[in-house]
Amino acid sequence: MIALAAPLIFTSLGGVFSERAGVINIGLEGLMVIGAFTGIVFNLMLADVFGEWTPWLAVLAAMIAGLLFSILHAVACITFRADQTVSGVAINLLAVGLTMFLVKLIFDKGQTDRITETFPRIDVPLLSDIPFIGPIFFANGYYIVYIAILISFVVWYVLYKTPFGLRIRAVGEHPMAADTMGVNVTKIRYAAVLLSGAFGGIGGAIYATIFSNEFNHATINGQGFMAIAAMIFGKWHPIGAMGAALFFGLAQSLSIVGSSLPFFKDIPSVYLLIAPYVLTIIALTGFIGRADAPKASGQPYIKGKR
Amino acid sequence: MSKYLSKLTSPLIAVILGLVVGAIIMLASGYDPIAGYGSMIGGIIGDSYYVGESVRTIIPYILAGLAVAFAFRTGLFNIGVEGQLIVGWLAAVWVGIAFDLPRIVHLPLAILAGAVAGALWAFIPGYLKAKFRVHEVIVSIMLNYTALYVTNYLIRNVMTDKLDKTERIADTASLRSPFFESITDFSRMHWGIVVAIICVIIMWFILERTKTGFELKAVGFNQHASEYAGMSVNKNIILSMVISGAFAGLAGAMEGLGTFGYAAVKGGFTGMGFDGIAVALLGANTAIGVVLAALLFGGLKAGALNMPLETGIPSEIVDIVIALIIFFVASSYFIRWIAARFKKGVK
Amino acid sequence: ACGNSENDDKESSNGKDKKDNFTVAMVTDTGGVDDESFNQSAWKGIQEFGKENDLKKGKEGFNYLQSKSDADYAKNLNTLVREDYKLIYGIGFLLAEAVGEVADQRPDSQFAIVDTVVDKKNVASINFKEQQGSFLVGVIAGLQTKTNKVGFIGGVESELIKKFEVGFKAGVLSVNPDAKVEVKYAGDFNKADIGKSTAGSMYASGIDIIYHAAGGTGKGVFTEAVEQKQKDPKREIYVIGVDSDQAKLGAVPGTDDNITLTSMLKRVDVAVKDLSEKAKAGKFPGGEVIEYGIEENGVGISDTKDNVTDESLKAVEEWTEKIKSGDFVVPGTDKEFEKLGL
Amino acid sequence: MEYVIEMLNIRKEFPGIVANDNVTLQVKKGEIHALLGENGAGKSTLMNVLFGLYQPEQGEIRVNGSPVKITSPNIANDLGIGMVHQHFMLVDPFTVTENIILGKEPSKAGKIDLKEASEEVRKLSEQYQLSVDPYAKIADISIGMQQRVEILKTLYRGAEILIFDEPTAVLTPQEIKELIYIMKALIKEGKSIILITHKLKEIMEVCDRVTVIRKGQGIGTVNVNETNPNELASLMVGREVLFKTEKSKASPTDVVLEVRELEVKDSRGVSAVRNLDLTVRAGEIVGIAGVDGNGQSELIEALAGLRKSTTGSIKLNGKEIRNLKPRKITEAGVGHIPEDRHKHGLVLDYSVGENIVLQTYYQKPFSKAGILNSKKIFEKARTLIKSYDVRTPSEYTPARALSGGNQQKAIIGREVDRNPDLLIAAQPTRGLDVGAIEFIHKRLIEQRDAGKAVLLISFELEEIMNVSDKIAVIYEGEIVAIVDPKETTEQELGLLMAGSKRTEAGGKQHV
Ligand SMILES: Nc1ncnc2c1ncn2[C@@H]1O[C@H](COP(=O)(O)OP(=O)(O)OP(=O)(O)O)[C@@H](O)[C@H]1O
Ligand SMILES: Nc1ncnc2c1ncn2[C@@H]1O[C@H](COP(=O)(O)OP(=O)(O)OP(=O)(O)O)[C@@H](O)[C@H]1O
Ligand SMILES: [Mg+2]
Ligand SMILES: [Mg+2]
Repeated sequence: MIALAAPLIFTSLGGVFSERAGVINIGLEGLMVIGAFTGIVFNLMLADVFGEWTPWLAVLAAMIAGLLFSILHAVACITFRADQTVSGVAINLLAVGLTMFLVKLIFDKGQTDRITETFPRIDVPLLSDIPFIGPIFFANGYYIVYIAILISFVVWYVLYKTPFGLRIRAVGEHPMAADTMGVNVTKIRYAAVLLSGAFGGIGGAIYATIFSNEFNHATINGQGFMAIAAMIFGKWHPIGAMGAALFFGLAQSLSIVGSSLPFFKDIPSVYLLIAPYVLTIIALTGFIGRADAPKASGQPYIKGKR
Repeated sequence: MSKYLSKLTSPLIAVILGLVVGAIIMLASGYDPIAGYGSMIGGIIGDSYYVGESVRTIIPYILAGLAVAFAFRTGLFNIGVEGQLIVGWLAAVWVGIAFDLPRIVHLPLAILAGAVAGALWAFIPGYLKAKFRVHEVIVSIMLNYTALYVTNYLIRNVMTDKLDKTERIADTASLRSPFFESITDFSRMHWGIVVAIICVIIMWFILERTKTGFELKAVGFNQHASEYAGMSVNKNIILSMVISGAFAGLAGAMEGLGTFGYAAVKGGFTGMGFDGIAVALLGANTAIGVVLAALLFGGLKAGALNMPLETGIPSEIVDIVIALIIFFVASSYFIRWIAARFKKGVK
Repeated sequence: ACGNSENDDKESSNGKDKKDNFTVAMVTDTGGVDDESFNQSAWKGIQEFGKENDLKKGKEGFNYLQSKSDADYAKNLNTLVREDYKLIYGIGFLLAEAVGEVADQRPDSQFAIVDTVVDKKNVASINFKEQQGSFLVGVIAGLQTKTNKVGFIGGVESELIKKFEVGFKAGVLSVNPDAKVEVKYAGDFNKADIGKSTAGSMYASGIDIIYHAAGGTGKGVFTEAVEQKQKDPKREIYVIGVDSDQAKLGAVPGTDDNITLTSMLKRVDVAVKDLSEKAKAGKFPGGEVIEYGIEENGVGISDTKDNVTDESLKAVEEWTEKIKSGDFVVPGTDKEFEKLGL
Repeated sequence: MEYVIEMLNIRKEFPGIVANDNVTLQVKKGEIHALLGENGAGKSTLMNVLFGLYQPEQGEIRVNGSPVKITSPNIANDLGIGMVHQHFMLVDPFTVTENIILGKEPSKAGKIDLKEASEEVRKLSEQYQLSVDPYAKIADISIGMQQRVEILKTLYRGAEILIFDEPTAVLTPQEIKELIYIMKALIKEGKSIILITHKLKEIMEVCDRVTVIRKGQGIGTVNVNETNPNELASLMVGREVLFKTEKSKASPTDVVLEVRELEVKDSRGVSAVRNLDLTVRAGEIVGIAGVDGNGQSELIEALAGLRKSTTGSIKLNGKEIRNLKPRKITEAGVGHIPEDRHKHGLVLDYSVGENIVLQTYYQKPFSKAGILNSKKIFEKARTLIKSYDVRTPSEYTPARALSGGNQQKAIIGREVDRNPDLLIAAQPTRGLDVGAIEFIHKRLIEQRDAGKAVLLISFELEEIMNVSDKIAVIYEGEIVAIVDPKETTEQELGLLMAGSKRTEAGGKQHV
């Protein structure tokens, strides 16, 4: 039931990397589009070769595609000092335009064919039998959801325990300080943006593989922005972002499951539809409170400029 | 004059570069770029009908662009233009249907309703940011979805009895004009263009000429110094969102009272709010810039429809070109760098 | 009136043989011409009409224009008028306003709208009795459910989708009064994820057959069923497709299983072709509403019936007769359904 | 003679300006070499060239006699050059240790070995007696400790040559003493130091030689023991400078500001100002002396309306102004030169002209019926720019592009021009050169002589002693003593500021 969280987790982790290094990435939506497209096309073309491994390899392919595509954002923002928001918006437009152009070129229609190799469904032994929680979290799930949660801990480890992570965070807070300490700001920012591309690509591929089974112009439809929201909600922290993504996934599925629960039956469906969004706002206002972005995010680093 | 010219050079080069790369993509995928651009231009200004339709396309882009730009100028990122636009649309149509008034009252009232609805919808993230320091970006993203579902619900359950769209607005609330129709061969060009231009002037005037604008910009640049100087930071944050939302609501009202004449249940976002971000950024967040960017953006979008019919080129090529142009504008440092190289080489 | 000079230009440059051809074109809704749904089906009808009348795709034969947003409908219709197509279709109820408006502006052109009614003398309205087809698949579902629980997932709640829902409910309850039909609307025709999760929660609650009328959202229903079947091949769960034969969406990879029970066909192609021929013959039914039901071969069930039992097929035949003969009138609205008292 | 660093005929240009023109700097091993010059003379630029942040257009750099190309801070680090920047280069949310090891992290199997790192930091800090808490977050420690962290950063990288860019501008007198002690210790360890400072006293105290630059040009190098502050000042400015600001005796009249039993809490909710009484009369300058962090910032903020006070009263000309909105307080007649000119004083992206009307933009003649009159605004700006000697290309230049001294002059011009009854000046000369300081002091005294009340808050004892007519010593949020500057000494003030009450004063006094 929380499958919806998996793509959000990956993508918001990508956002965490990029923004922690001081590069705003509004282009996550576009990176997901690239990932979804690549994942589906790879799946369609190579399902015969790889069999049940196809979706996993497709995710890898999408990761690489997302990474490559994010080079554009990196070059624009880091090397050419572009306004990061503008570049991100361009990434989003370009991703949809390019992939749909290719879809029409390859498939000669408005969407791809449908994939047949998808992720297997699993029940987590024992845990899935727990009443109430079991069916929501552990029954009929996907490995990839648990992998996503695991990866968020890995990202946390990388960001907070390794030299690379220390440098990423330093570059996002005070690039000049990092520079004077011999940290190559450009290199670190490139690495972080490319990582965000890779993660966004993974997120897109997972979304398409699990939910739409094909790629069209509406496959990725706001999930990238939801991932950004999850990232901010989670205060730019990998575990926080993961938690926020799970919250969104859960709220979303409650709005679906809810309508069949007796208590909710008589409530007009619109309340259930808007519940995830309104709940998020209330949560932010009520107990999450303010969050500050990494200080240097949004600013190109120009040596010697104060 | 030359100052303005030089300001225009790098966007101009960006546009040319975008078109060139677009042409290369067309060539590489086996299409004829000249035919492609030809049919596109035909779709923009081919005859009076297309001119009228292009103008109509541009109206909401100008207003959505102004909304985003206004917030940006005052240090806020209003990603919620989409939602504000949707509620503005519905409110304007509601007034257009519910009242029976002479045109001179009805039309302004309906337009005002759109602005007010958008403003109120934008008030929420503004208030939450001012009061609780909640990030306006998430709140407005969440409110976009909320607006979509709530307006759909209202249309289906309150304004109609389970129908997909409202009835048509009264003629007295319509922006349509027989005059425009007659000179543009039944295009849907409407008086909204005048509203849009007035808003452009309003935005410029507020920001550049009034004390309110002085405060709004100051708060955007430096909250601490503004507070020190006796300005109310919270009031200005809210005010900025409200004005921005009013522009967005007007964009919706133009669609409701001009292009469509009704409000329909929406399967998804209109996309105009997000395009507004691109328009604002392309126009460097200035009033005049937004107009030029909307001209380009709306023109290309309007012309794109013509491409598949005449040449078989997928209209997505235009999205690619637009994205590239935005890229090149953003990377104007790159263009200046090239230009400097070029100059040196010439010397 | 004012555009005359322009039109003259066009005609002179387009040559004269154009006048001989009966040209047709359509404007899609935002779903696009290859939506695997009614746009595609309509385009299929137009292509067939073209083939039979020796027309080529293009200005002198048949064509379509794709709409990228709601605002494009009127413009696309107008463009086709300016290209002088003799009959212009607006596909889908979303185009109703635009067709009405353009029809007023261009009284000399002929238009047709699908799935709704536009009351203009130069517009023919093509409607389907979806409730009839939905009723038949409802009969199958009612007879074949093991859990006595079936589900219906609609896209966006509307008059049109209501016909599917009500017809289906009536079908189920007519043959199986003990059955429960759970109805859910996704609120969107394009959200496969919502379709998927909704189906997931329905199957989890013991529902074993789901009928969807939800476009792209419905694809998620198929995905969910296929994945559950893959995980547990013994599980008996089914999906009933809509509009066209959706059996290929239900194939379970690596097995011969297919979780598509059947599909409710809505033959937009048949209707479009039929109307085009009428118009070509000079019998354009302007101002009329033409309803395509079981009798007109406009709705029905799909040819793929591998999962349908003989008993069900027999029941379907019986009910088809009753409906054709007028002995039974399938309800199409909540009110009619209540009157039935099931 | 052995030079560790030689910068020969360095030229560095920025668009439209030559920041360094044929500057030569030669540093001997084991010396403290001062670099002296007015604001904007090009000192920081020269050091940034040495540290690899800028590339010079011309000139040669030699380290230990051999020519080098320093194209990045990394190379500078490798050459043993470390720099403590004018504006600290510290990552606020990081701990002390993290800041020190950044870029050269000891790690085990890919994981930062924080234990070893902290150990090393501890060892270094013991060796050089630079006391720091390795686990504290930068945001939570004092400026003095932050500076020690900066020094440790360079030592951690094995720097032999240390550059200090205006290290004392932000320090309290106590901290400055400690820093001087540290520098001397570093020299004993065989390091060499380049010190930038505007405080001639410091140069005379610790430096061996001093190189002077004026407007980007190298003026020359002199031995400290062969010169005196007056000579240095005139070398630097190009004219005679008066150190002791001339002023007549004060003749205070009516009470303008009266603070009684004021309590203000800081951001963490702890009382920073408690039971504070203070009176300032028209025609006098009251200086508040105290070590940083004793409630000065909170007091000023409460007076200016930027922070709510919990109890007490603040009266201006007899009217209660406590907890009014900043604008009401301004309009009641309070002028305020804020402590942090970038944060509170200016909207850096606004033009100088717009900044000049930052508080008055809504009044006539600058706006009428809500509409700005830019002609009047920039006219006013031109007048003030002229009378306050703000060096700026034009009134339309963004404030960001001005040097700190000129930014400060613009702020002072703005505040004084409003003709407030009470002028609060917080750290008005921080980081400014002697010429600018002289100018600002003159303006403050002019205000006094025009019958205004002036409240001066400064960490510089010299400034307090020179300018004030009365000194109130603040300690832990309380005024612990009122002294007459003519009857006290720096030693006595230092003791009071450290919390030892003057014996004969006998408790708290009202002013
Ligand atoms: N990044 C830059 N861009 C353009 N001009 C600069 C830049 N940095 C410095 N300058 C110019 O170089 C000159 C010297 O500046 P520098 O920072 O070296 O002065 P300084 O002697 O350190 O002054 P201060 O005593 O105020 O610290 C200034 O007049 C300034 O105009
Ligand atoms: N981004 C910049 N663009 C143009 N000039 C700059 C820039 N940054 C600094 N400068 C110039 O550098 C000179 C000195 O800068 P510096 O930071 O040393 O000033 P300062 O007077 O010491 O200020 P502060 O009070 O902040 O210490 C100034 O004259 C200023 O004009
Ligand atoms: Mg300096
Ligand atoms: Mg300085």
